[in-house]
Amino acid sequence: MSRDNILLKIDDLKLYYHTTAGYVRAVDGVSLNVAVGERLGLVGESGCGKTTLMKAILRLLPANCRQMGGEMYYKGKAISSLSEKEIKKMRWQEISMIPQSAMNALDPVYRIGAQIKEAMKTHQKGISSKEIQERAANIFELVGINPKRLRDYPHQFSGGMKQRAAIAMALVLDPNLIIADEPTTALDVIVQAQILERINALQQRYSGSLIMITHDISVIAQTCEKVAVMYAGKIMEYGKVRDVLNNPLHPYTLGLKNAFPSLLGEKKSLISIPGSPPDLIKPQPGCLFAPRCPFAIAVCQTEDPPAKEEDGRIVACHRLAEMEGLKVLAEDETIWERKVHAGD
Amino acid sequence: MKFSTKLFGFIKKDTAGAIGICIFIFFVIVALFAPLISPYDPGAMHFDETGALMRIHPPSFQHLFGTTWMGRDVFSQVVMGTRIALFVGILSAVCVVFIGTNIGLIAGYYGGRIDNIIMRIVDIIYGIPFLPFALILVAVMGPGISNIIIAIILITWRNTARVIRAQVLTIKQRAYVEAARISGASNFRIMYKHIAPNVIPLSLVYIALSMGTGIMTEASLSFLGYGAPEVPSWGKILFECYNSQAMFIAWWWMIPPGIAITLLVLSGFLVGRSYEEVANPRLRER
Amino acid sequence: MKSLSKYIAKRLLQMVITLFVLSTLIFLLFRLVPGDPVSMYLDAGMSAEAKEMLMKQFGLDKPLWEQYVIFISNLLKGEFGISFQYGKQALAVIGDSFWNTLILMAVSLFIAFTIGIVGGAILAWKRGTRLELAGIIGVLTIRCAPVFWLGMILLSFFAFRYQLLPLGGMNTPGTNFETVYAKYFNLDFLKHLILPAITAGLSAAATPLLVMRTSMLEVIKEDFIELTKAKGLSDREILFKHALRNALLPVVTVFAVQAGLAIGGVVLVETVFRWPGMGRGIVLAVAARDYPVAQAAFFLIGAMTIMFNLIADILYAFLDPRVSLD
Amino acid sequence: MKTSWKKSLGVLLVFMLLLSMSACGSKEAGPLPAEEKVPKINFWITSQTYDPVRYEIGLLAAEKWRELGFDVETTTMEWSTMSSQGMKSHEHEVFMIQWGGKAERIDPMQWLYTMHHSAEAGEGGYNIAGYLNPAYDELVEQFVTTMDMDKRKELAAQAQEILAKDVPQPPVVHRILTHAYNSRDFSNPTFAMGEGLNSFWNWMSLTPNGDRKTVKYGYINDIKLLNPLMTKDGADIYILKMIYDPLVRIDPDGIPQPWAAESYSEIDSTTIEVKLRKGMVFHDDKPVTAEDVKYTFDLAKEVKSPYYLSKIDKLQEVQIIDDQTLRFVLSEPYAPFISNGLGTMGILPKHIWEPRFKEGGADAVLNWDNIPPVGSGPFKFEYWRPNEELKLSSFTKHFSPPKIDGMIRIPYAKAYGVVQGLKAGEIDAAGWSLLPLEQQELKDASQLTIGTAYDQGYYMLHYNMRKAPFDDVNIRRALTYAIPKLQIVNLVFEGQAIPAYSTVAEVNKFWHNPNIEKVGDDMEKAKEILVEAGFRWDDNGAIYFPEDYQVKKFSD
Repeated sequence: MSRDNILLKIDDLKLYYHTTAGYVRAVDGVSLNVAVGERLGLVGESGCGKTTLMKAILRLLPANCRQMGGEMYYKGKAISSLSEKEIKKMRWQEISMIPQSAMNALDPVYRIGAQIKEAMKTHQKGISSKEIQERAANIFELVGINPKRLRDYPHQFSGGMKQRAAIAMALVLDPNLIIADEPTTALDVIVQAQILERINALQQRYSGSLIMITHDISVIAQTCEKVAVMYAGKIMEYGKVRDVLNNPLHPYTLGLKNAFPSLLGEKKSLISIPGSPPDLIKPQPGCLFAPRCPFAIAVCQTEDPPAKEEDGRIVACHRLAEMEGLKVLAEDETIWERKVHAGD
Repeated sequence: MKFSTKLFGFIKKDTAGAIGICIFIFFVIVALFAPLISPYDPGAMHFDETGALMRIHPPSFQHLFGTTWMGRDVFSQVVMGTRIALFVGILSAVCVVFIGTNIGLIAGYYGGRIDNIIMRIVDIIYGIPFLPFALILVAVMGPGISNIIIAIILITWRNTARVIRAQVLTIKQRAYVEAARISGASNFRIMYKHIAPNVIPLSLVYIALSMGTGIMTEASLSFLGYGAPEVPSWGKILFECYNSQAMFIAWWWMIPPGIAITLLVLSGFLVGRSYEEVANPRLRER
Repeated sequence: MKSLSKYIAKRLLQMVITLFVLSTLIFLLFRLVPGDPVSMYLDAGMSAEAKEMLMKQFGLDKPLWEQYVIFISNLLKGEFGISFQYGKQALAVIGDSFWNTLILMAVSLFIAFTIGIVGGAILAWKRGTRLELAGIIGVLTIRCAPVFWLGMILLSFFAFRYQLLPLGGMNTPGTNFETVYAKYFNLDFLKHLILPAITAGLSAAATPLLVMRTSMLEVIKEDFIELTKAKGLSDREILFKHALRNALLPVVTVFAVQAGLAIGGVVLVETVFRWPGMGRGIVLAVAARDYPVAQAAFFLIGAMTIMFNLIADILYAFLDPRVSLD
Repeated sequence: MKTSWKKSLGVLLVFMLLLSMSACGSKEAGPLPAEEKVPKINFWITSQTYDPVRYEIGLLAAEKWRELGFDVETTTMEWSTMSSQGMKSHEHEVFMIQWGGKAERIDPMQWLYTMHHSAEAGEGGYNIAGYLNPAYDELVEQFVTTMDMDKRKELAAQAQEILAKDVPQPPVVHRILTHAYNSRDFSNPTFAMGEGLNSFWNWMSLTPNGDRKTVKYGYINDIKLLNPLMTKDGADIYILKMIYDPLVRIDPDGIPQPWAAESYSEIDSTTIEVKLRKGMVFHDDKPVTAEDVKYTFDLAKEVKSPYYLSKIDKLQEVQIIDDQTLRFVLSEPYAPFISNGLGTMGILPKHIWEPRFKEGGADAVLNWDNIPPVGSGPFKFEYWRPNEELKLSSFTKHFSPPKIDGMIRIPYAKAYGVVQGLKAGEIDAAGWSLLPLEQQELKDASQLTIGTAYDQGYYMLHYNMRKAPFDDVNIRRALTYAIPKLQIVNLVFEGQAIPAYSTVAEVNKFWHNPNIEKVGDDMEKAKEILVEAGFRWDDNGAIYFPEDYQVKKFSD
């Protein structure tokens, strides 16, 4: 991977929320690269820090969230060093987003067309209103909505249509990077499939990069090339989608994979990971997944596992070497529960 | 223990509520000991050494808030006025909320035609301009505390009834109400045994809020000249002050009763609002 | 738009029913109580025969139901009967005072909602600061202070002590106006309007302000505000174009309630500032037992309340596309 | 936590109890037989808000009566209720009315006959006390029918003497009217008895000093109705007197003077001949004729005009002798007709009123706002914006045109408005009596001069002789002696009043009888009267009827 090919570089980023109870370490030492045209999936349970990470890219974090270390570089430029004016210019023009829930992401009192056009008017001054109208209509056709419905208000759209409208809005300025934050979570399964299909289809035309944030590993499988698995503010595993899903090298990925119906054809019963994510205010020493990990050994409780890179794959686990054997054990669902009892 | 925690627990959480309660208790104490606190009979005229009536004398040690045009002690009047304000405020609030809660319970519980009729009536009452109506009512029935309270009750039960009805509609859906119905409990029993306890906290909120309305209405009517004739109310003190040239000169006659009204109404508002957050968490931040 | 006109028709019908009930109520109130209008004028030196004559003149000698039938048939013609005091149609007696009240109401509501909306937005924006605390304390105090007391203070301060503004009334006496326009559109009228409008406006501003503040706090947490920010809009655009517009919706609902309360406030404000409006008119008519005028004034005030409710509803529908009016 | 909840409930209960207890007074019975106790006196007073003066007087008097041992309850009442239950139905025990001192009451017909003759004692009548004294009836009947002035004066003096002794309804105080005017720009005002600057004569005498010739005149209330046949309001009548000319006007001393009449004379005891002044015109330039005069009186009788009915009910017919001469024929001799009938009835233009009457009958005439009012008086109606202002201008074709160009009457709604208007020079005069505090406020306004006029009207207590114990003259006399009239003058009026003793005011010099018993301000005398009559007191000082009590209704 050559250096100039990298669009977004995240380097040991630390984002802590300041609360009365102390710092919440939402993102704690994350490093990631997104190459031009690359589609990266970011997967993890809710509350693992993935949304915080993505918001940080657009500098949309609330005032009580502080960057405690590390940096993000967009096209080689540190995002935190950008002026207010520069960041405003960068938003949507360079990096746009498809919001988590389009239900609430569209302003209910303005027509959808107006909200799409608003983005164009803000960034492309001097553009004629006729052209704006044409482009909005084109983009609506692209996402499969009749352009006449640009005149509708959000409440007149169904959930799936709103999501498609949100996608259209993200695409309208042809940005270099789109961040899709759980674009399908709020939708029912059939509509989910339609939306994912639509996103896939669009990828044929759209040349920019995509970061797909989700807790649903199957969504990643359908849409992305690379995947990063995040847990408690840290990256657990990173690699090509096919590699990571077919051959997970981290116990957490194993568990996560068990938690979703397989889209790759293997019929299996679902196993979810018992327990809940750790307290991020006072994290315990060692691996943060250790309390829920059925394979945790003594070293896991004391030492933070280092991230090891091999063939473009990154894994942070003390027992990486034994993984082939552990994978077999993980097939047995009882092993996950036993751990919880033991942990009590 | 549990009930009182529920009732007063909010004080610990909310400074505004605590301030409100303190102001209220202060006025209750003043009202209880009014005859001891007020140095003179509020109706007595005061004369100086030469035997001349002490008309609009500024505040002094003898007369903390000065005197009125008829040489009466403003401080004593304000202190004695506390009783009327609290009496009107509390009594009207309790009546209003009692009536409003029951009507709301009936409307919400029975639903259908009864609910429809009651809510139509509520709509109509919302169309009645409150103060002009109270003014006419008190003017024709004759000024007096009881008539003022009746006027307040006749109009303001609508607010409580509407809110309680909405609350009852949601409580009615709960499983245990359904269970009680299936087990053959009477309507009356379901309403008062199973539903009412759940709306009582909200009713208490409205008692606190209605107290302010009551006090303000009494003061307004008194200011328009329809106050209860024989009792020294704060509104009446202001009426007398306004109607004499003294308004511009005797600030000591004008300011204290106004502050008293403001504080007491404020205390009701603060207590109501902060208790509302405890009683009805859904309304929080609203 | 069809549904809108249907909705207005429906609301107007509701309004007619409400007003009918209202007027019946008032009719009964005036007649079922001791004291009659004639005895109010006894000192003028009338004979017993003359008094009976007056009772007949006012239609008070007839049985109650007959009086009611006359009252209702008059009402359908838009009449409230002949004023006992003024010897002409009650509506003609009210005449200008209706417009005087309407202007005062409208201006004070405008002041209230301007202060409420702008102030509420600012307080929400400045959340957690000293300014917010001071603002809330100030607003609550004004909300809980009696409006007539506020008026008295402003009157003695600005009009008496510093003589910046007139001491009440609506026009400086001794000016004859050629047209209605000349009466209301001049500097002198404006000067007289300032204090009463500010008094009523300040006192009515608290509720919309508090509602605006909470509504604003809620709206700025919404996803679409974040998306707007992500779209690269400036803070000003976000605040005024998106947040304010959405936060306004609950405030409009408050408008309906507030208009009803403000009418009560206007009765008091008109009394304090000697504003020749309907509020003061109703106080005088009630004191003189002039039933027709009191009835007409009450009726008009009621109609005004309901009209403001209707305006608020329509405004709401206009501001919020999600609401359909049927 | 639980205790605090209970405690606060307890506190609340105690608080309620205390409040309710404070509402009831304590009662104790003495050793004397309870049925002989003088019944409780229920004193109706107006609310402080309606009339602080009557409220304060009531409290002061009640205090003194309690000192005498009477059980007095003061009940505050709405004026409309009080007037309908007291003035109309006579259900009161004792209450107070303020009687206005209008010019037409200078002839004491109202005070002596209407308010004390038995014919007026029924429901709605003005003998509110129910004073039924046959000897007195006879006296005042003579007073009314006698035309000879000296004889009438003598009868009036006798009547005053009887009333002062019997005190069925004692007058308490006369106000002193204190009116201010702008003496820099205007001069020669008239402060008339009972009316002050509101008097018609003031508008005639007021003279501009410089170029500003229109007087701006402040008042509290607005006028209401300018229909002379229908209005009931004193303020309206002041204005109507300026717009309409009566045949006779009562001069500031109370003496009737020919006005629209060139002269009048008594043909016999029931016929009065009037010569109409020549060359008079109405404001619309139509001449004033004998037809107009006759039509005015006929119309007032025909439509039963409430204000005039009692003044002209003795009028049988009006005869037109020639263009300038009319005869008024009375059904019986009636002395006050000249001042009350001819003196108050303004001449109406027949050409305006007749078509209206023919078309719509009495209703059309009475239910009419009569805007603009067209009369022949020295002032002409210009415009009226209700609650804002009324303008009259002088009528230059009048036989006695005013010296000013006109007047603008401004209702200020509140006394402070009038006072500030005077101070700021917004108005030149005010018909509102200024309180001492208000006078002080005006002391820096150098353009103003304050003048006074005595009111011949008064605040009057009305006992109800239909009810015990007011049927007893000793009780009435004792109660009246106890009234602290001087104290009332000082405290309530700040000296701007004088005690009243006779039903005909001292200021009404022609009719007043100075040699009457002056009842008031004497507690000793009050006690003495009761003791002499045999009244008894128990240990608590409560008063009881004498043994073998016989009611004594009148003084000997």
